[in-house]
Amino acid sequence: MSRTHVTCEVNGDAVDFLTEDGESLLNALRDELGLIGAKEGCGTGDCGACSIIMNGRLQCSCLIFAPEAGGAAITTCEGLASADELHPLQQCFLEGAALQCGICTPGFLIAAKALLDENPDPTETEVRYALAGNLCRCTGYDKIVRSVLEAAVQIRTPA
Amino acid sequence: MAVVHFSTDQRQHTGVTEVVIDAANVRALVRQLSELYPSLNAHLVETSSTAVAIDGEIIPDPMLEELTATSEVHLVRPLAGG
Amino acid sequence: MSTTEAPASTGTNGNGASGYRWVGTRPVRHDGLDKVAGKARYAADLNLPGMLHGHILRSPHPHARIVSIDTTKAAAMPGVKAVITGADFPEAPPKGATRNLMCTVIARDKVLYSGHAVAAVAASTRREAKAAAEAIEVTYEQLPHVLNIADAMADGAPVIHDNLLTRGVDPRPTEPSNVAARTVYERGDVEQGFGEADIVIEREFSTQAVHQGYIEPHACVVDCDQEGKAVIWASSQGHFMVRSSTATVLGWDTSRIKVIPAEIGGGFGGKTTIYIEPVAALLSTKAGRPVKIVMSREDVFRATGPAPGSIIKMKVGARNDGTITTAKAWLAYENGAFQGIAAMLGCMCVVSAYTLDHLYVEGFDVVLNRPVNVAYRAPSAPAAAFAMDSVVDEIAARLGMDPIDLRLHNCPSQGDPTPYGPKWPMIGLRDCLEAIRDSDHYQTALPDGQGRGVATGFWFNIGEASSATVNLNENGTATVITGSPDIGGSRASMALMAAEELGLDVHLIQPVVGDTEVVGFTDVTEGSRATFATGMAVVEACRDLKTQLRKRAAKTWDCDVEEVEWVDGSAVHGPGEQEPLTLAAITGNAKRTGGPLGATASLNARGAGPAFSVQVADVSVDSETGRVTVERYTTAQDAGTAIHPSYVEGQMQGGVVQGIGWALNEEYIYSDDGNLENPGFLDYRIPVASDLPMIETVIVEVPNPSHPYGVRGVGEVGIVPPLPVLANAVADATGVRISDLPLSPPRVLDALTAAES
Amino acid sequence: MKYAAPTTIDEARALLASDADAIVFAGATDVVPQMRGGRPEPSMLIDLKNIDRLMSVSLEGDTWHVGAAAPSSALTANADFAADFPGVTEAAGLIGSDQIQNRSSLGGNLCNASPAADSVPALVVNDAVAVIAGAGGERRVPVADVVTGPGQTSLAHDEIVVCFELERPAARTSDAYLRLIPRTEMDIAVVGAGVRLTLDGEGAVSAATVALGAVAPTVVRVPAAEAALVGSRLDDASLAAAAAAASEACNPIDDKRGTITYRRQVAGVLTRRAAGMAADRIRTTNGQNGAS
Repeated sequence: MSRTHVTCEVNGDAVDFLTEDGESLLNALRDELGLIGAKEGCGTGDCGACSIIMNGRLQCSCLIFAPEAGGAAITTCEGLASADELHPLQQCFLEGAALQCGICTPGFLIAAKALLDENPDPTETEVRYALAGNLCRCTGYDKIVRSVLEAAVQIRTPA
Repeated sequence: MAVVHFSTDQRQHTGVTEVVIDAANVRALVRQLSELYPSLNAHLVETSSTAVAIDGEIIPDPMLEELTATSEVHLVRPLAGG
Repeated sequence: MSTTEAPASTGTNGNGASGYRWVGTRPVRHDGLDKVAGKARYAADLNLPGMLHGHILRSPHPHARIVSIDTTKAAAMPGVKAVITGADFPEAPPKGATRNLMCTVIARDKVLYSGHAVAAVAASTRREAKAAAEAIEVTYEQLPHVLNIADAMADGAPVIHDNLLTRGVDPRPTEPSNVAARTVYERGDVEQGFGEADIVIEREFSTQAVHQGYIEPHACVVDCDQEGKAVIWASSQGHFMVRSSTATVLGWDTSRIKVIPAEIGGGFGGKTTIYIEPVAALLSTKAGRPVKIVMSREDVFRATGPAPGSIIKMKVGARNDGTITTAKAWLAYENGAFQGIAAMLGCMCVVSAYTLDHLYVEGFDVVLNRPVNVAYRAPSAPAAAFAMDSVVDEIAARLGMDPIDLRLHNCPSQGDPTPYGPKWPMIGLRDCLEAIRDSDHYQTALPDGQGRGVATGFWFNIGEASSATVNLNENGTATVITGSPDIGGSRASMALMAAEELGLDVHLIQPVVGDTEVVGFTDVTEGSRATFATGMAVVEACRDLKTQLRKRAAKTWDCDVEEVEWVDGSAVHGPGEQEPLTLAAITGNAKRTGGPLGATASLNARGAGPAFSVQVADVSVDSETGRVTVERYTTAQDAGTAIHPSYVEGQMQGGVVQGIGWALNEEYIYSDDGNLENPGFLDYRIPVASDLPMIETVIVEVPNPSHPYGVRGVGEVGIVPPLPVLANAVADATGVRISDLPLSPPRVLDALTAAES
Repeated sequence: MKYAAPTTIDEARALLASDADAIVFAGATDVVPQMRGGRPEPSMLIDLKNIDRLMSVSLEGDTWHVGAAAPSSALTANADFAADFPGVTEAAGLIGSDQIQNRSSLGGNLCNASPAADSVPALVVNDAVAVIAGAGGERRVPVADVVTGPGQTSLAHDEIVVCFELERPAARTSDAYLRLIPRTEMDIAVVGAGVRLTLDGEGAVSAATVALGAVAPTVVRVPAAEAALVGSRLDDASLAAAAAAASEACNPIDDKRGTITYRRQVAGVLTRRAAGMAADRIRTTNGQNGAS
């Protein structure tokens, strides 16, 4: 298999890695860059556990061939917090008990960030549809949806 | 002393629905039951009924469990859960 | 919600209004930050230097004799370091649980289901391992297969195990069949019961196999060294189980194996057994390098434990006043390829929410050419409740009674006999029924065009063995080490109970899940037992520590230990001659008073409190397409005491939604040739966020007298009622009762069309 | 396996022509699952997303050009396009989650040639034309003629769908697309129905097109349903006749997603409902939508 040298920006850092051409960006992030936040739950784009934001668009990294990332700007779950502060979504997930096993959490946080970046004041229904590509088997979604709505309030009205 | 209640299957081996046994623990109780009903033990092994419910609580490893005069005993299978 | 005369009477709905300082509060969980930051390490997240990747070759046939396996070509492929087949494993005994485990891990002479593991490869890359596994040449002699209960029980059915003689039939059959066991529970005289009844309803129900659907596929990394020691990083519900099961399958001594628990990405019962660890261990031994195996989603569906499908026939009689006089039930449960206890559990649960003088329950465990059954939240109870609570609902409708009143009228209480023999301890079914009856949801009129359903659910809960070590650090903080993997917030629960005992801020307590070499034996996190049983060990260790702390204070003060009390995290001198000593003051001075303070407790927990849940749903049904929409849902569940109410609610809500999935759209679909047609999240349809309303919760607290804080397990029972709740709600909305799950659009529309004509 | 990212159509075509096992892709939302599902791995993955013309959505005169590799979200975010083709927009918006919509394309949806593709019935009712680049230059083919069977298209190996051309709708014209899935998201259509209507000044239907998905090997146009609608004021009887015609036109299979009976029944229901939606859209815009 051919290999490609990929240069891109991940969570604000310039990075580069060598990847087999048919490898997924998910595996490249995890194996080459050590960014384990994105998870493989299905490998077919059906669960959202591998969600990332690439060039401003929410995507499943398992459906992206790693070489596609050349020149791209990528945000993963690891890029949400600053050095001294969690992202409001992360804080609301913690306080709202929006995670149980936690395996889907990075994907939900990224999908929720993508939603709030575009729609800072979503309705419950909008949140539910925006998160429909992320499966959670533990929570029944209730506390996740509430936490996203709460984070939206906090982001709109900073303390 | 304890009252042992037998299930439908077990009654085929005991002929009675219940029996009072004077035993300090489950091991002694099982020993006495084996003497009273020679085919019961094989049936319990056969049906994996290796647990005992004492006063409503199912105990998976019961042999040294102490019994009181009022203990109600059922011979049951151990449970599993999710 | 409600309180009784139990020892630790607690507050309402988890608001901490209980007299406890920490129990019942909602702190941020200790492992939360790692999980929202993407730093938490699950088994697939670990990479070791020199690590190889394992790939398992699986059978394409549902039932076949393995004639030969040729690994020559595979072994010569690039990057390949080890190839193994069933022949590399110890021989399995002819029958029993050990054989079932060994043959689940890897097939021996026969493959018993499509997806059954046949051989495995370790290679430098995932791609190389996969390519080599696919190059292994297996010659199969295909055998006829059976995929459903009716076919498996039919005369002349292909027999899966030629030494399987039905248990529980007298005299025992001499010819093998696919019926592994028959179970009977009987009380009184059912014919007399039907004679006393004014109405008798008889119905047949079916449910389909469903998967636990945890989002994290099974994964492990195993590193075996030249001295025969193995270190396993595993995602499981119990690492001591991984150790003992791996040892059993490999014929190894357990002391050769150390298991380090990775974070676990969901289990729901599905990770109470192993599939891949012994395979990785053998590959690692052969290759002399660490080996990682991560299952694909397809393989998870094809080869790991679903919960069984069932056929249940119910006949129930009732008097006009609502008294249920008798129930007769015939249950058959799929067992997958190996015999299990699914039907037995179904028999024990099926009428548990009702007081009955006369009952006859008969169950059959049936083996099939499908993957092995594994526990899924209150195993077997949902299908049983679906049957009984559907019939009860029909009785209520026929009698014109409120369905909750009817259930209250027949509700068992402490001291009544259970259907399976023993007497009920203190239970909260009545309280749950009343909680739903009094809920805002039930008190709100049903919107036009919708239907409302209620139902009950029961699950035993279990105790089992747990260990905990609590170490006090020199700065006055505490480390709580337990052997229970944290699936959904149990670290926080352990820390809260320790905080309550020691009088220490919960954030000064670090809860840790210890590996098999740092903490005492602990059974699998199953049967809703972690907070109950492991929590009990934590409390016991803390109480030991409090005694030690009082002794240290007595030594410091040169007084009798009896004069020292432990109050709010400090040693207090009874006579009042000394200033109180805080925990930190004592631990800071510990070297002078006898050395560091730590305590360990190991126990076999007794007194697990049975769990009940009562739920109500409003649904709308599109009568032209058969789509069912859940409009509103409320669940009440007896938690005993809610240690961390947020995670109690989370368990309740998660269980409900899994039950909704089971009721509406989830099902294993096999083709006639025995292959699973929907081994992915696209066509195995677990609920998505937009399918659901908020799941309203009412935590009922009827404390369990056997636990120091009154805890009952909360993990499982929530999944039980949704099946009958939704069937009852659909019946209410449409006037058509559907007795086959799932209530998928084609099935609902079919039923509506049939009812019209 | 080799990855290639051409920036021109000619370059992409040359790569494709050079390798019989090469494939083109945009979002790979079908390609990746198919590769995991055991379909032979291609020798070359030709990424079309770096070719401007395949990524753009633009209105030139009265013709919309929708790049074949543009993500669905580029359509759903385009208010002007959505106003002209609410049905096509909702079909594109139904393909998978937000994550999928940021990758899935109309070109991929068409060329994957699934009988259940959501966007195809919606394109067909709008007489969309696929612009296909091949050895002899570009050819224009009605979308309805591209797919010849499940997984089969009329494209030669070295041909690439470049874009779709949709003429802006006439006055008092609108469309709608509905599908039936068991969940609310993430599923493949069990039945899909696209309808486009034109109403005259009196509110009677002057033109209608109806196309169904997932009920036959390829998308089905339903002339009998169209005939039942034309001339009517969408009264119950004509809607029922259109529904019956739609059911009749189905040639479905029993599979894991639905039964023959179910698909027939629901095809009629969705046709009736989509017709109602399209008509409502015309009425609520008071005839102001459309090109002229």
